[in-house]
Amino acid sequence: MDFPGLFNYWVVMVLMMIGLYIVISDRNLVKKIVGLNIFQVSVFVFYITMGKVDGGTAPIIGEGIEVYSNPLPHVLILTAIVVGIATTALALALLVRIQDEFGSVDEDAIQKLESRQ
Amino acid sequence: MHDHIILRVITKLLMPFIFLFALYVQFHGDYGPGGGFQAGVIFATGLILYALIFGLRSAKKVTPPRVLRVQLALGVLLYAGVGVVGIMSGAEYLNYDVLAEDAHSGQHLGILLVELGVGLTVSAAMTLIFFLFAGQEQ
Amino acid sequence: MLFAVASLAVAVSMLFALIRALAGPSVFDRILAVNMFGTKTVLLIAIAGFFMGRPEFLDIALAYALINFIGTIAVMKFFRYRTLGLPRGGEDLGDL
Amino acid sequence: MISAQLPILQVLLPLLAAPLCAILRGRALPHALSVGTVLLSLLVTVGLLIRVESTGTISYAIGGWPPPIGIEYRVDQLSVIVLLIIQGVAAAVLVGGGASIVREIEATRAPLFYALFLLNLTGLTGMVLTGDLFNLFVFLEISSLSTYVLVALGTDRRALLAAYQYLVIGTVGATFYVIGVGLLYMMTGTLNMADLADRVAGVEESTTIRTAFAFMIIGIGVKLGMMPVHFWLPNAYARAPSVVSAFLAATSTKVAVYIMLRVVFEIFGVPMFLATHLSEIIIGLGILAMVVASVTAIFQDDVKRLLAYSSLAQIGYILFAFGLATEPGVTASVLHLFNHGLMKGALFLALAAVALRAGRTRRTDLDGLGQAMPLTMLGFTLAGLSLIGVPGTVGFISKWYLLEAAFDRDGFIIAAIILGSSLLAILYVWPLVERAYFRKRDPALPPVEEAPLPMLIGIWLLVGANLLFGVWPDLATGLAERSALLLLGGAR
Repeated sequence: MDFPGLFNYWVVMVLMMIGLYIVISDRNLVKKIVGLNIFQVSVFVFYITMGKVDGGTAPIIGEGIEVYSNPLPHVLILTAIVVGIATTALALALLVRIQDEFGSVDEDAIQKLESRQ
Repeated sequence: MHDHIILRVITKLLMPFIFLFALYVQFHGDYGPGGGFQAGVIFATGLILYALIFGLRSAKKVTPPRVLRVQLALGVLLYAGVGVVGIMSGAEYLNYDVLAEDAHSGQHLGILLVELGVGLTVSAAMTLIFFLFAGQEQ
Repeated sequence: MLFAVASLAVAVSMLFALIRALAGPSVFDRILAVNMFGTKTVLLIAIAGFFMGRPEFLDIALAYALINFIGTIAVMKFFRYRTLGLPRGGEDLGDL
Repeated sequence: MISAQLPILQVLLPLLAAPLCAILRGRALPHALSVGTVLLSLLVTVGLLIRVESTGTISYAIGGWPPPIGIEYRVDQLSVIVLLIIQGVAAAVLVGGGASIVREIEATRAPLFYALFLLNLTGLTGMVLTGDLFNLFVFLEISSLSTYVLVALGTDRRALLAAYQYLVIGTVGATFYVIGVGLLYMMTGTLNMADLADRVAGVEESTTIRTAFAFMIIGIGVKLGMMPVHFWLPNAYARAPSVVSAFLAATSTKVAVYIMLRVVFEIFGVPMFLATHLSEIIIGLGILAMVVASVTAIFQDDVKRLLAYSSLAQIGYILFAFGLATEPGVTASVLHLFNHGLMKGALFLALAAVALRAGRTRRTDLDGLGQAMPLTMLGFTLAGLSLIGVPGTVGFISKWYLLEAAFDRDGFIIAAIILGSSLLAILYVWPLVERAYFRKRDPALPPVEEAPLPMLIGIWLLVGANLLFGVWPDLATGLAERSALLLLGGAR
């Protein structure tokens, strides 16, 4: 079992950096939200893989099963997922309003609009 | 419009099963995978499917946003209210042991009610979010 | 062994679906490919549940199949009418 | 019986009132309900204060599950002092802000506004009370999400952009915090703060713990407006509805500082804080904020934005004293946290009155208001003097303790910078006062009259607190000193 090793952390880190990069660099406000979601998902993956116990199965009580994965990180991350959904919905609702008010969801275009006033 | 007859018929056939499945997930949550949040989402999915096929207006007739908003608040109140019962009977907040005669069935009842509150809130919130975004004029 | 073969078969077909989703060319090709990818995911969960002796996984597969179906309809409707609510302007009832 | 339930009631009252507000219609009912809730909560806080002063730290196990298995609510001196500022400002703002809310929030949105305000209060209170790191994250997100919406309710359309910016950066911050919590959980297997403090001590040297530390500090730093990641704050404060600005400026960053104090001193401990050179970094960032934000404030035209930059500078003071990690330092930090809440609450609420009567809050709008709104402007001036640090106000007490803390570490240069920054405060406060009293209002503009009575009550409650705690500082300083002792010595 040497191959996976710290493999999951590599996945998490790569996803996290991709997400963070999109949030920082992209000028399109909708794509920023996509980046934010990728960033959050990396943390979800981090928590979920953290709870894995070697040889353990899904933490649902069943007959003849001795070893379960740790369910606590899963529960915690369920909360974080709900929060993530709320954040995304709120961000999109804000974007709809921004599109109504400014006629654009591009950061540069909005800034141009603002500076002309 | 009758040009999407397949979708209409399939939807009508599928809807009861979706709601049934949502209720199954809701009340089976203490034995298998599931719970209030998942059930709420599945329940909302059924309503969203209805809105997609039969239109937003008829969906809003079935579940008016005003009712959904009240449902949302009631869900939160149910959740918090179950905890208050604990306080009333002299135990800690969210202590379910006091809900029934023995601690075990008290826990069972408590978690059932709390999950029901969560389910109500989540399904209302999801449907409202869909109504909000789908109602945008283009 | 049987589990490995079965999941490998599903994984390969998922790969094909993914290729089609990326290659396109039309939007409906992509939607169909993504839908197929979702169906295969359901299958994968079911296989995992069967071979690990956890029939509870079927619940998850069922929920995923449902979401996949409705998601596909929503995307199709959006690409066909450019809106999720009112396909023919304000006066129409907005159904399909 | 009721006194044992006080910690949970503190969170529960606004949480229960929020959905009720959302159901109600119109303006009057939700307003009455939320004012009642906030006053009741303030009463609960006073009850907690009395209990903590007499019996020491209170621990409350939710659901009857004893910690560290269950979620624990802990109330000690530090929580109480932060609770006092949150509940006090919330009460003053809601009692006083009625007219301002009527002007700035549409009637259809009013019930939702009150619901969100109460949710925000729930989140902030919960963050202060909880002794569980993940529960803290949940409350953090409750308060953050409601804050984003509250900011977006501003009358200016740019409020939407400010809210969006705050949402993105705030979510990144909160997610960083969660990563830190995850790493900590991985190393120790617990989320309870007191339990963590014991278990971290054994694995302090590991890279994972240090990474967790870094992630958590950055995440909380975003929330409290630490200098390089502060840029969301002026926009959010300047464009939010006036009442919301008053509440946020006085409370939300303070609660973030509170979390930072808890995380750094209670969980990780002073030795690690010093060993990672974070102490120097935070002192440096604090001094940077003091100088840069104060200078930026001088050049602002919008008074709301000016006060927002001033808040950043004040957070600089708090951070600097916090970074010293000595007992006088932490005392000064906690004390200034409390006092700054009082000053900024009063200033922003007075500004809400100005926005209500004069329509806008640019510098020129203050012209001649000393005659037109004498009571409001007197309150504004007194709170401004407090911000500068004139004797007899809470600002002076803060400055005194800050200087003491600086001298304690032989920081003569730092002490000089604190005094210099106070001079900068004069530079940005005095022109406003001068405009209000020595200039005539542009006759072309419509005349203004004094703010309505409830608003004056709200403003003067906060100004009165400024003066009261300035003349009789024992309560605040006593609480601050004991919380410093608790943080630096008690947990280990």
